[in-house]
Amino acid sequence: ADEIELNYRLKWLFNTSVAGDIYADAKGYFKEAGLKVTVREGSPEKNAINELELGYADFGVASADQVIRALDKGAKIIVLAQLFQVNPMQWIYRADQPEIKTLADLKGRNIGITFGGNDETVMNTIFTKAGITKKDIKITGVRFDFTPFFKREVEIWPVYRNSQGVILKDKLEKEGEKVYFFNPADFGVNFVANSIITSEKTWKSRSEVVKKFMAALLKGWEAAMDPANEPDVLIDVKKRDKDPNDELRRLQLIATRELIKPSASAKIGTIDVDAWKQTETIMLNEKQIKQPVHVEKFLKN
Amino acid sequence: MLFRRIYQFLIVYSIGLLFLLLIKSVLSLSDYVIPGVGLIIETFHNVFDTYFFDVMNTMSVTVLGQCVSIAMAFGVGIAGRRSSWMGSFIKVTAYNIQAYPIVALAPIIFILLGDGFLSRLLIASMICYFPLLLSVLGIMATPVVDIEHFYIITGRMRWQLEVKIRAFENLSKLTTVISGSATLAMAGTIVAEFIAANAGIGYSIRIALYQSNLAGILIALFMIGIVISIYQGCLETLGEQIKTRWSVSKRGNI
Amino acid sequence: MLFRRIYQFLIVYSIGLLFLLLIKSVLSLSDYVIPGVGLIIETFHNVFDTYFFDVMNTMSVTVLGQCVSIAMAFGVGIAGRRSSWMGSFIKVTAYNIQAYPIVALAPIIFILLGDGFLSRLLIASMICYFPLLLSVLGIMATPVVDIEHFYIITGRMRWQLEVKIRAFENLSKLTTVISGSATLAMAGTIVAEFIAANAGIGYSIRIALYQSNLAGILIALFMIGIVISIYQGCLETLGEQIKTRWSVSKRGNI
Amino acid sequence: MRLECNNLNFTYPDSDVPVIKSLSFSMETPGFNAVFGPSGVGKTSLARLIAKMESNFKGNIDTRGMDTILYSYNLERLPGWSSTGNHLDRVTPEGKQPLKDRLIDIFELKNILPARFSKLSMGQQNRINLVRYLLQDFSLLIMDESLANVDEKLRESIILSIKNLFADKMFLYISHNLMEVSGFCRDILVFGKPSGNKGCSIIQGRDYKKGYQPDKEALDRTMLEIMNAI
Amino acid sequence: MRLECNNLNFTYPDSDVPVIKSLSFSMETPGFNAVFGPSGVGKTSLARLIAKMESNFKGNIDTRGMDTILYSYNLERLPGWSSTGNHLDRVTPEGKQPLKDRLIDIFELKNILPARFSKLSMGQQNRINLVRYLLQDFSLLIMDESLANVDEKLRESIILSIKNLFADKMFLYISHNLMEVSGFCRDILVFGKPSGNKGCSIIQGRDYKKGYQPDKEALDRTMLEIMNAI
Ligand SMILES: Nc1ncnc2c1ncn2[C@@H]1O[C@H](COP(=O)(O)OP(=O)(O)OP(=O)(O)O)[C@@H](O)[C@H]1O
Ligand SMILES: Nc1ncnc2c1ncn2[C@@H]1O[C@H](COP(=O)(O)OP(=O)(O)OP(=O)(O)O)[C@@H](O)[C@H]1O
Ligand SMILES: [Mg+2]
Ligand SMILES: [Mg+2]
Repeated sequence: ADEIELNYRLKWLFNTSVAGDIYADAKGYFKEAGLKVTVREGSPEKNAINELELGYADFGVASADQVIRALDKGAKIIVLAQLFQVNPMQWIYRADQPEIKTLADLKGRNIGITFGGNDETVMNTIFTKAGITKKDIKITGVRFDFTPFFKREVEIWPVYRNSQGVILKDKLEKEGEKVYFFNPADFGVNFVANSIITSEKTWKSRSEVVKKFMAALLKGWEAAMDPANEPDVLIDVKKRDKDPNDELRRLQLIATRELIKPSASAKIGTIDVDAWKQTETIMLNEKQIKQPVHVEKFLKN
Repeated sequence: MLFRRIYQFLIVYSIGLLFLLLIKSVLSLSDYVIPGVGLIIETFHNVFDTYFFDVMNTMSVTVLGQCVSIAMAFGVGIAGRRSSWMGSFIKVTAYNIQAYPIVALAPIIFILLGDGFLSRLLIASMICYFPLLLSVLGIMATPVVDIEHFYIITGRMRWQLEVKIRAFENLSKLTTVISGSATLAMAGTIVAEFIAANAGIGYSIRIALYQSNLAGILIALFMIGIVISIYQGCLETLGEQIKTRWSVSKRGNI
Repeated sequence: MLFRRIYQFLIVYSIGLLFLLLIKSVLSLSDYVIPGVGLIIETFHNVFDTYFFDVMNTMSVTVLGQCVSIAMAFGVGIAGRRSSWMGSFIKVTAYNIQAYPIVALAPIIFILLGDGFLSRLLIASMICYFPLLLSVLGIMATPVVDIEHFYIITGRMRWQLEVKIRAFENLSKLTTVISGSATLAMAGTIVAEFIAANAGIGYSIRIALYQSNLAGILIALFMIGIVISIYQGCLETLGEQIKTRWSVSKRGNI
Repeated sequence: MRLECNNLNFTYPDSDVPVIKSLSFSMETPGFNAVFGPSGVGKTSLARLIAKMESNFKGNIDTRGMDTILYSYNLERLPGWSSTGNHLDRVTPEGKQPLKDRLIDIFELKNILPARFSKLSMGQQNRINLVRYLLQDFSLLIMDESLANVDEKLRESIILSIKNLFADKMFLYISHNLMEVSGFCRDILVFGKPSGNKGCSIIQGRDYKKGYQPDKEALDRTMLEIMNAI
Repeated sequence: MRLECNNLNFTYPDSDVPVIKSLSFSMETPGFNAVFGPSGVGKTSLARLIAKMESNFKGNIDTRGMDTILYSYNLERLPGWSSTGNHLDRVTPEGKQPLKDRLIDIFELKNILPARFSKLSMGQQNRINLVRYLLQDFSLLIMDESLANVDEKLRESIILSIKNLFADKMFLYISHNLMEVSGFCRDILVFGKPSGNKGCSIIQGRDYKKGYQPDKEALDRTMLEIMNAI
């Protein structure tokens, strides 16, 4: 039979945090659904929303802030599923530093922030919430290498919990240092991360394809997050991911599982509408969008 | 000369912008992919002040970076002009460092120098100096026999004189390359800012990029273009003056 | 020549590495800031295969990218050599585009061309072509009066001939610049891969950076250095051959 | 048809000393004529004016009826990418092959045609350069020291052959060889020393043709006349 | 002290025709000597061999006792960044200022000292170039057509002054002017045509000094002798 050809643009490089996407492809779930899906890596310069509009991609992964910003600028996109139930964007710090038990514990610390990134948005929200002003803390601009954190110039450093977080934790543990993670969600700031999106046009005119794709993809994710499949998943990820370190990959998979499927009963892909609304509010407050976009209208689980 | 440069830049920029807008309207893309005129103008009002100071900031590093890279290019070019072992060793070093993309070297630079002004300057000059080096090497390695003969046979040749003779004979090539490399110094500074993220237009571009704010990027490009045109226009005028002052030998013109 | 290049590279690399290790031991930095010898060797074993194929992959784009950029540089250089309005317009365009850091242009390139091979090639050539352009412009804009006079006064001058005369008279400068620009083509390709993220050593570097794997980066730099030394050695040998074949006029040598 | 200058004045743009001051003369064409005078007096400058290679002069130069004016000088070079023979072939107009062969013979260039220009001796370079000019269509050819580095015997036979082969053309021969100029040229424009105030004058040379009988006395007289004019 | 060549053979590296074939000659030093011969015969090549600018020759060149051999030629240029006068000053050794002024006088260069080299006429360029060589310390100075573009009268007075001022030095004068070479030079190395098999010979020139009385007959005889040797 003729397979339907589809392009699927990820948000970032192949690694363990896209295990489900890789697994769905590797195990032939797409093929079973009569789809021929090309899964592509992403980067800051290449974003899925652009590609949906330009027709380079049919489905993609984008973070909630990207989605809301695009809606603000008139893009016609639909959110089909929310992959991360817990935002992997967290902050790492050494255990020999005072633990952050309340937001007030942030005061007086040197905190890393990626200017323009959504960690800045999140951290600003936290500051507002805790009544922390710029005078109370020291902020350092973060770039892609971790030297300032390694050299203890910056104490609290933003990382993706399930990828870099695992790597850094491992590196520091090898030197006998323990680490903690600061997760904004623990303090009531829920900022949604990666979601599956498609264009409104596709959603309306090819609803069958959308259904098939989502079913296959979520099936892949469910299977990939099943601890029973762990060895198998790791093998398939390794084929795409270039890192030779198998143990790290295993740890990353475990960390990913906790973010995607925080409890055994949680259904993968569930859209947390309240979190989305909060995300929109945060962005509105941060003046990242000009007027409300009512994101809940575009969430179609 | 200067005005010509500026309005020519405006033409180039307009053509580019019109082209993008054309694509937007043909493919009916949203403001998110390619911003419309309204959004661009709005963004312009919003960010002009910030970007203006950013570009000026960048510019100051650019000028300094270019000076450093001219010095570096001449240093390496002069040291590496001979086909001796040492000359070729210096060239190999210079070439290999250049083959390393700055993104790969940046972590090492940051480890060594921290992420302040110095790193930014170093990265800017490293990006800018290599093209200069290539030209300087080419020029410095080519003897000007008709002029050098006298000094060689009378034992008066010193390396300073050799360099001076070759530089002077190729003055117009050198001024072309030096004033042209201003753009590279600018690009280098922006890349450095992009990586080191604390100030300058490169930093603003990075933020705009993270927020998929193409309108912001287009405006940054506009400001960069204007400033670089002015800077380069000035350099060219300066180059012309140096040439007339030094009264370039129009050889063969009898 | 070729062997010299390689072992000279090995010396350069070793010095750099020793320097880093020295810093490590002086400041007693831990393995995660600067990796120790053990970690480097271990990483080398782990990634050698992958990186080797990555570098080869990058190399193929580099060669192509360099060809494209040579063509572009000569195209623009020849078109922009006159001091006419059009000539200066072409120069302004070429210069301004160059002033834009590739990171700012990349989103636009991806919008226009998608993220396939073509974007990677375009970015690589854009980074590589400008230094070439500067040299070509300098050379193409300088008349060789003693040779050109005959063709001009007899009305035989065509632009092809003019270009040929000026290129030939500056053959050694051109070969220096062209073989030197190989490193830029390499750096350009790596940056393109870094941004376009799908294959090649640039892609591996990006991953290594993301994983804070400095040992991996050091090994990538090593592989890049070796390969570029070989490539450039070959280009230089080729350049020498072309020069002897074309029998460079040793002017002034009577 | 004639070459005529009226009250010509010329100063180089970046200089304030006039090189040519109210120069007026006229020469019949065709003919093998000369410009003669001490070094630095303005011969080359005048030649370049006539060949329209400089502008910004005052006065007037009348070259009516002469379509093509070529200026050749002794520092010219041929491109290096192929042999001089090849270059010669490429610039030989249709139908002038026999002339080319004739000239190669006269200029004794046969042996050096396979060589690159940079490998030639100075006299060889001068000769090959002049030959390619002679192969072009021209009404007036200015030879500015074009044979300076060629030995006298060969130079004589070259000049005589040129006069013979191109009897209907005009030449302006610039040389420092008094005897040669006096003997072989017809109208000789002599520049006086700038320090003196002799000005310029046209003196009749002996205009020897092929197979001439040297008339020593007449030649000496002409030479003396020229020396007095300087 | 003498300049002596024994069975000299030289072929350019990328050529297979020998330029100099078993050349043997010797010249007394000091003196104003010459090398003469048709264009392309190998004069410049020999000069470069003597000046040690080419190697790979066979045979032997004996320049014992001559510390400094300078080779000058007529295509040389001075750097363009300052006036010729300035350049001259810079290369004038300590204590030779009076000589410099003398030479400027003899070479009639006073007026052009403020000018850049590229703005000079060819003869002016040749003269300023030769002056700077004469200011150096040398035992042997080779002048390869160094006065080619200078007018005869000035050339004569220059040559006579040089012979007068540098009586204890050796010169090798390469020129295509038969009369000049015959009149002013002492030992003349004449190259025969490569096609003929005359080989090389040394012929005695008239070696005129300042205030000489031209002896027409003797000069003609020398000239004939040279022409026969070619
Ligand atoms: N670099 C070179 N390579 C090969 N052959 C050369 C080179 N230079 C000169 N020749 C050849 O050697 C021969 C002698 O040249 P040379 O310059 O010595 O002649 P010359 O006697 O000085 O002639 P002229 O009076 O024309 O200057 C010529 O036939 C010339 O073609
Ligand atoms: N480009 C120039 N700019 C200024 N002055 C110049 C330039 N070219 C030549 N001159 C001056 O003009 C005068 C005449 O020069 P020109 O070359 O015409 O002399 P000439 O008669 O050809 O001399 P020669 O016989 O030495 O070649 C000289 O004094 C020279 O210094
Ligand atoms: Mg002249
Ligand atoms: Mg010669």
